[in-house]
Amino acid sequence: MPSVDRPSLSLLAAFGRQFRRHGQALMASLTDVANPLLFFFMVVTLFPLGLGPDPLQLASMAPGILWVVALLASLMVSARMFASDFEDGSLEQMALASHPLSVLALGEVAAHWLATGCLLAVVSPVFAMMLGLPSQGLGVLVLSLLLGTLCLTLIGAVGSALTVSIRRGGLLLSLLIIPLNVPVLIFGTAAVTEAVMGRDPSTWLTLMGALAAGMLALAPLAVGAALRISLDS
Amino acid sequence: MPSVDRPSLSLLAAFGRQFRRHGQALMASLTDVANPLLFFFMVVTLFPLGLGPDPLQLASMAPGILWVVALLASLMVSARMFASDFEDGSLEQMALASHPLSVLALGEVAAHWLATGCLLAVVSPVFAMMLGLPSQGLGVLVLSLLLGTLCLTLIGAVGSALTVSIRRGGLLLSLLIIPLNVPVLIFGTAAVTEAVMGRDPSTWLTLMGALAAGMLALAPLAVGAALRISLDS
Amino acid sequence: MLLLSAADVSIERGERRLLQGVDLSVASGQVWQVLGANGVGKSSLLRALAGLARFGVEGSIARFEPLLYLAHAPAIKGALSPLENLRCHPACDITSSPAQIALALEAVQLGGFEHQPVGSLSAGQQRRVALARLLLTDARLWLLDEPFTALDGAGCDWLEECIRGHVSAGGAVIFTSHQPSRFSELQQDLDLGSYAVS
Amino acid sequence: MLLLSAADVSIERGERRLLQGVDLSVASGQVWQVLGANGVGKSSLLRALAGLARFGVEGSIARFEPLLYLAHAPAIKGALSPLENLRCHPACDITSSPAQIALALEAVQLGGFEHQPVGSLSAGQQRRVALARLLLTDARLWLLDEPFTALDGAGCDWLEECIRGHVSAGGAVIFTSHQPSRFSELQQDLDLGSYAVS
Amino acid sequence: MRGMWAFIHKLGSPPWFFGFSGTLVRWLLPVTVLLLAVGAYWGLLVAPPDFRQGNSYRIIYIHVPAAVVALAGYYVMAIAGAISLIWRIKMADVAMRAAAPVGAVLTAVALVTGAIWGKPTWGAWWVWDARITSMLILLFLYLGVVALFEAYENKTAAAKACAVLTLVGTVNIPIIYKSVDWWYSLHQPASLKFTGESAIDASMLYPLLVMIGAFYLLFAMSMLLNMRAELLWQHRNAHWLRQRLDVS
Ligand code: HEM
Ligand SMILES: Nc1ncnc2c1ncn2[C@@H]1O[C@H](COP(=O)(O)OP(=O)(O)OP(=O)(O)O)[C@@H](O)[C@H]1O
Ligand SMILES: Nc1ncnc2c1ncn2[C@@H]1O[C@H](COP(=O)(O)OP(=O)(O)OP(=O)(O)O)[C@@H](O)[C@H]1O
Ligand SMILES: [Mg+2]
Ligand SMILES: [Mg+2]
Repeated sequence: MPSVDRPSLSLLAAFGRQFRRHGQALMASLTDVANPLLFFFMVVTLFPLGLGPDPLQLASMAPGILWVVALLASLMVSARMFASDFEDGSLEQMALASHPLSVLALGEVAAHWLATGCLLAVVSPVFAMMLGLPSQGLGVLVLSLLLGTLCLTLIGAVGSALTVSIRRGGLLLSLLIIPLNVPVLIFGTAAVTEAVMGRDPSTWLTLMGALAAGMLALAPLAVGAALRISLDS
Repeated sequence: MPSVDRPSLSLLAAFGRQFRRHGQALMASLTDVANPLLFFFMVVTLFPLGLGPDPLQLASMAPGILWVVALLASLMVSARMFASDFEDGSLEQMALASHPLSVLALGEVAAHWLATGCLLAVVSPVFAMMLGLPSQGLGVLVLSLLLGTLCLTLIGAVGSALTVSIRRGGLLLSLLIIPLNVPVLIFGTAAVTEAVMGRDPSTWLTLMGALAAGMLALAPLAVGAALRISLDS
Repeated sequence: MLLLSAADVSIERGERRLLQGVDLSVASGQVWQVLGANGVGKSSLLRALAGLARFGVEGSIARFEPLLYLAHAPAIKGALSPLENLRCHPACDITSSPAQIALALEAVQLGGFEHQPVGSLSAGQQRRVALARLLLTDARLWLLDEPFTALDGAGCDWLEECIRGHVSAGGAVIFTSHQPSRFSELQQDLDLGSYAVS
Repeated sequence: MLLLSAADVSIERGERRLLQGVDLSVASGQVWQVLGANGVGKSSLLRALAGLARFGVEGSIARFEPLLYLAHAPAIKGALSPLENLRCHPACDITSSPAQIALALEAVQLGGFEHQPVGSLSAGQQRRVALARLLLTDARLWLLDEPFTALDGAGCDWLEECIRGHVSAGGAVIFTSHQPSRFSELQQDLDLGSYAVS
Repeated sequence: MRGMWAFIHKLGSPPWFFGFSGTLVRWLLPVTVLLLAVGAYWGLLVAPPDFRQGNSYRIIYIHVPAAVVALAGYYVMAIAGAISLIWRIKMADVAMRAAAPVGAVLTAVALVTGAIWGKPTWGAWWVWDARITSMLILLFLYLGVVALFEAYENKTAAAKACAVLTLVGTVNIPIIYKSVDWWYSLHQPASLKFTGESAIDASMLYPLLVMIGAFYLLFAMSMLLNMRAELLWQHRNAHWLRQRLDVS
């Protein structure tokens, strides 16, 4: 049957609302924002403890350490990305909205990314300096983390959408998304390592940008489809 | 008013029930035992991908890597250790039981520890060998992880109990846990490193054992008190 | 005007067939109460009518969209205030201004609670936040799953008035409730007991 | 026998005083219905009577322990089956054998659902799992917060019978409900409207 | 062309497929057993020992076929997943579901035999070589599909969810493999070489080819048998199945 004509929300406004709703809910529980940062901080302090304080060795491993930790932090976050929406019935309502579910879900993903990945990228120079990463790598580190955490969050969203209805599926999510995250990790560390060695990291950054663009096009569709399946099981 | 006389559950049985309740919810099916294992497996894989495949370098980092993974697992678990109990009203019922809340909560903590920390410790030799950790470190690694993850889980339980009811501002409380986690990590990595170098790790292990014993005595009381406060806010 | 028509609908959940051969057509101006014992499949039917369930649902269902569906779970975030919750409702069907939303909250007796986190409201007050949406939507077909739950007497009367107003303005309502019928002259009953597969 | 006595209780939540000067004494054989509009403080009072709230509660409350308290939130884990849920109930007051628990589930019409995860049961069935505990506990004082919610007619009748049986065996029940009173001759009302601080 | 569409259409019908696969399995079974026997005898007993590794190299007759077929298996699964999502053919769900565990087992076999082989040749059970690592990732991808399917209670939803996952995986697989190669070549090459320098001798190669063929057939047969088991379960109440089982 046809839809009634009425002044309705534009697609962008609907996206914005979803973004705000989730951003507000995230900010309201500050722990959710603080935890990835704290985790990042703890792990970065732990590595010198575990590896011995040799500054040269630390500096050479800094890109890898920072990237692995960023990946793990994003994993922690995506574990419950759509969980509360599923439990409190918000997801059903999103599915009934006249806007595509994928766009609304993308609004939430964007809020999540801003609150974790983006935040992490912005503060990463502090951690990098703690590990003694040479300063010529800092800019590339931030840039690669910005692009990379976007990919990680989008992949995490797909995994989260697939597992949200599963009652006993906590760690299943990591099984689904870690293999898909491997290229991001490799491109990211490669870019920073190249920059630190004074070489041109633009190949890796381009690859990462392409990956992010592809994900941005593909992941929302997958998330939408996965959420509908989850609602229906 | 006095309590009525009736055949009631022994304290141990009450602990056991709580353990079972949570244990069952955690891993009612076989997949749920496999999931943490796969999770560890994959996270360990990430480090060589990030840090490069050089066997010597990896071997020297192995203790640090394994400890980071243990920390991550305990963090992921404790983030929501009592959350679902709080939301579904189980915590209120535990508080009304005639057994001490701290014992019942310890039952849950034990189930959590078995499913993550203990499991990780038991399978850690496989990961250590994949990372090329010299075999003289394996025994100490398992022992230190057993003791250390017990401490981490108990500390996480205190933090989780303190923050479970808090809608805003959990940051401060999470910050309180970090200083408590750092000694565990230092002792743990130190013990393994000493053992790998052929020196006697018993000082560190003793320290860790003392920490675990202290935690085991102290943490349940703190958890019980914290849960009561959380229920009452 | 026909707002919903379902023909020969059968519903299966978890390998078990619940309902078979349900026929229903709902025209504007009608109020339908879905009746049946606990677990007979009322909520499952409502979800299927709303278009949320596809696997396990057979038969043809046509509906006038957009519709409004209110489930057992209220789609309300405990950390947000009533105002924020309605402003950014996940169904994205509320285009009203904050002032209008505040008026709707006033109408459900939540004046003064606009800025308090919903999680700290009483059960009935939380339900009222979800119901305030009825005043702000322009959907013509409402599917309400136990809307009277947790409401006090005054709240139930308000909801009754609200539903009456909606159908007299050309809308239609399908709701489930275990309480005695309130809309005697308007109401039609769909008793699922007769469609249940034993 | 006196099972609960509360004198001059006042309750504050979130900086706001809700109730003042509530007096109540409950003897065995009595059924008390707590009445009042949404948000007046019924659930808060019940929590205080159960001993779960201390901050913000003034006055003296003495109670006969162990008691049974059933809140809005049913303390039921969705991932566990009804049998497992009752076997390892967090209040640790159920000492019955699995066979007895299965009988109790039978009594609340959940025969055949003993091993299905509770999360996949209907709203009323989930409520019944929580209520099955009434058959398994030996607490004498029951505090029930809206126990009739989500139950169908037969379920409400069963609960009524269950409560009647309990009080005639020397127990006492305090419950809240927005539905008309069911225990006319037995029942006493505590209308919180008269204790509310405006 | 029309003939092909008709065939695909028929493949999508459970009763027809059930009969067709039954005949196919009846033919495949003896051929597979024969090839396996021939390959095993040839490889393990007839082929000469390697001049450096002695007899330990003979594990390639399991290791290499398992690895090769495991890689191919993912594409079978991914194609089935894509068909299930795009054309909504139920049989594709069944095929995808059937391929995943077989692929996972083969990958595990390749990994375990590789590790067993690595101990005498490299002196280590495990090294972080690009190809080995990508095999490990493949195992995770397979296990992800299996675990996701098992985790859903509603099996229709499970199949759709797995289809989404494999599709996302398929888009990523070339990137994953390329990136692991780059990862390896970015750093200094490991001191251990993966493939022997000497080109493999014909007397060793032919039995290997036979074994690879046998493993392909084994994969196809396991998949068909899995699919038939799934169909039996799904249609356990269906009229056509009752009829067929009564007849035979
Ligand atoms: C756990 C460890 C191992 C894994 C995961 C593994 C994986 C693989 C894979 C995926 C292939 C197929 C490659 C293709 O088709 O392109 C393969 C082939 C092969 N592997 Fe392994 N392998 C492992 C250990 C070993 C060891 C220790 C050796 C011997 C020193 C070895 C020798 C071979 C040989 C000779 C081939 C034949 C194909 C070729 O030469 O490219 N592998 N392995
Ligand atoms: N944590 C809290 N912080 C602030 N206010 C609260 C909190 N919890 C409850 N309140 C307030 O206390 C009041 C009473 O809540 P309570 O749940 O006791 O009501 P009730 O009588 O049970 O209502 P209902 O019939 O809706 O269940 C409500 O107005 C609510 O806003
Ligand atoms: N995910 C599921 N898996 C298996 N069975 C399910 C699932 N969801 C619901 N059911 C079953 O479907 C039946 C109908 O559930 P439904 O929620 O539709 O009942 P209802 O009529 O709304 O009952 P109530 O009055 O209690 O709300 C129940 O018996 C329930 O056990
Ligand atoms: Mg229902
Ligand atoms: Mg209440």
